Amino acid sequence: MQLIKNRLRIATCSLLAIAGGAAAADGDTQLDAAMLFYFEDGRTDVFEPVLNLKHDLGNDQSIGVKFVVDAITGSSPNGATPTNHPQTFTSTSGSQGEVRKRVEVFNAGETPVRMFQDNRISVDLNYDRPLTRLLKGEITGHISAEKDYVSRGTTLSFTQDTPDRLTTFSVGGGANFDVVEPTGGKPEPLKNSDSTNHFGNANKDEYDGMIGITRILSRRWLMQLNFSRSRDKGYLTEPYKIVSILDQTGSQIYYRMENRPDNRTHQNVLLSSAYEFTDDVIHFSYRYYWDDWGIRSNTVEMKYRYELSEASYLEPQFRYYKQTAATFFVSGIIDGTTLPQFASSDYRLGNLQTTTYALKYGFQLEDLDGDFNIRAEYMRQGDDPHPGNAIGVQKNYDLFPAVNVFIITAGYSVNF
Amino acid sequence: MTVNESLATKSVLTHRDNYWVGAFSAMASPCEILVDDVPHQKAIELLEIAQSEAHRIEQKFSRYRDDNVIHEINTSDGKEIVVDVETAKILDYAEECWKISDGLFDVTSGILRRVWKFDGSDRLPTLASVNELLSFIGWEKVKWKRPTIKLLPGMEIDLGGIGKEYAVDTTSVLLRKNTSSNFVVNYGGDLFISGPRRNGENWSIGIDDPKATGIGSIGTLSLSFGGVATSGDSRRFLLKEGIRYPHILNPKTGWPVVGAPHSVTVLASTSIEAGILSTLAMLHGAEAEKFLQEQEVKYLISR
Amino acid sequence: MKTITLKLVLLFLAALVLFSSCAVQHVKPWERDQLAQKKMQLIHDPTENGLDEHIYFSKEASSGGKSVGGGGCGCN
Amino acid sequence: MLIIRSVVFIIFCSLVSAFVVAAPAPSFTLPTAHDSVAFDSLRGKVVLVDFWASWCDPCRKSFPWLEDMYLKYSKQGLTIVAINLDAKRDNADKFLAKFPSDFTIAFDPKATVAQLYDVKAMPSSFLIDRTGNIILTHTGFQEEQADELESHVQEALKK
Repeated sequence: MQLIKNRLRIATCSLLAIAGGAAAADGDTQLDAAMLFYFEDGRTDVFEPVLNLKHDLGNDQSIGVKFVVDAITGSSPNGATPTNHPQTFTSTSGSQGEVRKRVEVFNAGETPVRMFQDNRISVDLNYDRPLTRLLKGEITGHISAEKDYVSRGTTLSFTQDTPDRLTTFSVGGGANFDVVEPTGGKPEPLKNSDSTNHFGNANKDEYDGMIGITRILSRRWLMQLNFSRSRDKGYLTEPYKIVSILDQTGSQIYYRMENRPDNRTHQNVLLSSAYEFTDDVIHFSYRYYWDDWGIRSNTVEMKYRYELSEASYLEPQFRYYKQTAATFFVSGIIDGTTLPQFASSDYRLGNLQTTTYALKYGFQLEDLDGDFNIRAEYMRQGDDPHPGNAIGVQKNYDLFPAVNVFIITAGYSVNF
Repeated sequence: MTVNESLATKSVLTHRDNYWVGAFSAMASPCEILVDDVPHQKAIELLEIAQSEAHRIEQKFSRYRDDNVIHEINTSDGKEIVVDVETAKILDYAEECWKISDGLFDVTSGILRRVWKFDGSDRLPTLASVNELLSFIGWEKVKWKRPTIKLLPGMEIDLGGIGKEYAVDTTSVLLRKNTSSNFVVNYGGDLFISGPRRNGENWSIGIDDPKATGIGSIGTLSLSFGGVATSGDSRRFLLKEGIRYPHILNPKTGWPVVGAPHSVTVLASTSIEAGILSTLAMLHGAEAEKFLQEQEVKYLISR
Repeated sequence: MKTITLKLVLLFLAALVLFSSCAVQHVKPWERDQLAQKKMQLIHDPTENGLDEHIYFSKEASSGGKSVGGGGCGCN
Repeated sequence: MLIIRSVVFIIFCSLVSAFVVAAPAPSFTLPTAHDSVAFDSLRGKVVLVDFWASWCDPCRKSFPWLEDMYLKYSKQGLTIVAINLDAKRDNADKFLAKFPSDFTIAFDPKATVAQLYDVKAMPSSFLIDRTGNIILTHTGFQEEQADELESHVQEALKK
């Protein structure tokens, strides 16, 4: 039995609200929580809960805090190409003095992968406030940490409405300062993977700038055009990825550590739009990306929110992404030829297409405040398994085994 | 000064020991506000706010007036009456209190005063006369659906049990909006304290009954925050055949609660909560202490 | 290089059409009922968007575009 | 260049619009829930005309404040007319169920009065003195500005 005192407290709050106003207003804290489960080809699992709180401070100011935890176990391709004989990798994993050696053997034709396990925690803070009647400012701070990587960043952005509030200009800038702490130290670039020395940590800085314009086109149509440019400086190499060194027949002999430029400038142009039919809403966006590593990409994203009832909707989502390879992407280097300055066999720098289909269902419950949603998502990455630049025996193997990912996301948001 | 100003609008503001005391009279009680150091002009303004709010509530909810919503409801003779938002909120509140007290708190029980005169004599009313009144008592007989109320002919409602405490709380809300200094609103012993003094000390509030037992101090309460209210039998009773019938009536039986304390003072978040809890404690008679202990509130009881 | 210029010119033309005032209805302040809905925000589910961005950031070579900043992981 | 010029222009505009105006308030007659309200019948009173809609977030904050103002100042001669601009009456009624109010609610689904008053944002308030002149316009709702608006109301009531 609830204490009389407590029930009285609740009743009194709503009674006295009249002296401060007519009725209990909506809560001024917004909570968004979500959980993501990611399954990649039975080899990588990710569990990622998110908690996002936004509190209205009054006078149109608000602060927000977001916590994300990322628990990953699994494996990803280490860069080695499939070849005509078994490949053996020895990895050491150590924790608190106890060192374990782990030997992994991959059969001829198999794509070698490297096991990993990581937990990432990140915290974001943001604060926004009006500066004049039409100008708003927002400042954010970010910190995240995982076993071998720490990131700190900040952004500052402004939006300015025109007096008719039909157009909004936005401008923002940010800086990110990251520290890469590879297990055992960072390897020497393009050194033989068996004889490379490892030493120390490395830094990576990123500077971003963005301008945008958002326009109300009609009572039901909103469109935005953004241009952004970022500059990455520092250690951009993946410390655990390798490149296969091949003989004239394309058969693997040994490996070298990969090496990437320590500078990267990239740009995005993004056009996005939201349009409402009678009740349903279609979201569309197109992004064009290019950088000085020679990568170009096109992304199309579409979401259609179909209203089932006042309290539920169904939202099919579709995304298609296609990129061209970085100039230094190789599927292997022939032994004896001059070593290039930069080389990587990371499939994410090669020609690549990603297709994502998702279906989201949003609903409300009668006895519980807030909005719920659940989303099932299938994502497939792939490209030509037999690219034209394959060498000798490589032609016999699937150089790009498709990546299949199944994702479930559950979300909840409530005002209190 | 104009002559037509009635006594009710008179107020006195004095400055003492770094705080202001503004006193006036409303709801048949001495009222005062204490405000921690603010400029003189501000103190005048706050006193005006408090006074006009106390009078507003008195005029709106007193059952002794014939120009307010309570009069309209009590003379409705079984007709539906549409009430304003504030009254609706109070009726909702009265209904909720009736529910959570299992019928012990009932704003329709005021008519019992027609047969009970607590004058120290032995003149108890007849069982029949009390029972006759009981058919006009009980919130369950009221048809209340926001914003419409309908009483049975002969029924009345009386917000006397919460009006003064409500006025304390609404005044406090208004004062809080108009000053960042802390203050005490004290309307005839029901009070609200908004926070500690600027020098960090608590406010000392004198209480009527030094014989009270319960929390700590005797004679004065030292408080920094919260609402306080006292319910009592005003030392009025009937005495018959050695049994003392105090001025505390159970709305369900129509009879006094034998064994009730002389007074109960309760501390809660607001004055109105303290008021309801102290009233309920009185109605629990000999078990008043037990009830308050169960509710985990601070209290003073005088027997 | 030529295709980039072409694409930029096309986008610029699109922008001109979009943002020149003649192509636009003058939506009055009291006609913003549809646009005020959460589902009409360009990023209508920020939490979901954050999760998606994180996945694509770690699986593709391109990143960014929607908002300033981001990144900050050594995703394998 | 275009963008820079626009930004400068916009900043200029937002500074200019902070001015206080004094002009005769347009007259109107609008339906209320059971009756109607005519602006001309309010002559001699201080009137706060507030334009609002159910979908407007700041309106949820301004409504309790308006109720508060009404309770505090109606005795001294303040009239509040909150003009609803929802296209669908249903939505307004749902909002009103959540925010019950004692002041006058009028309905202007075609926004004819809103156009007369040249409403620039939601919500917009117009404070009209006893002689029928608009003495203050106010857009949006911020707690800090509400206190300022209240002091203007107090002043208008004294005249």
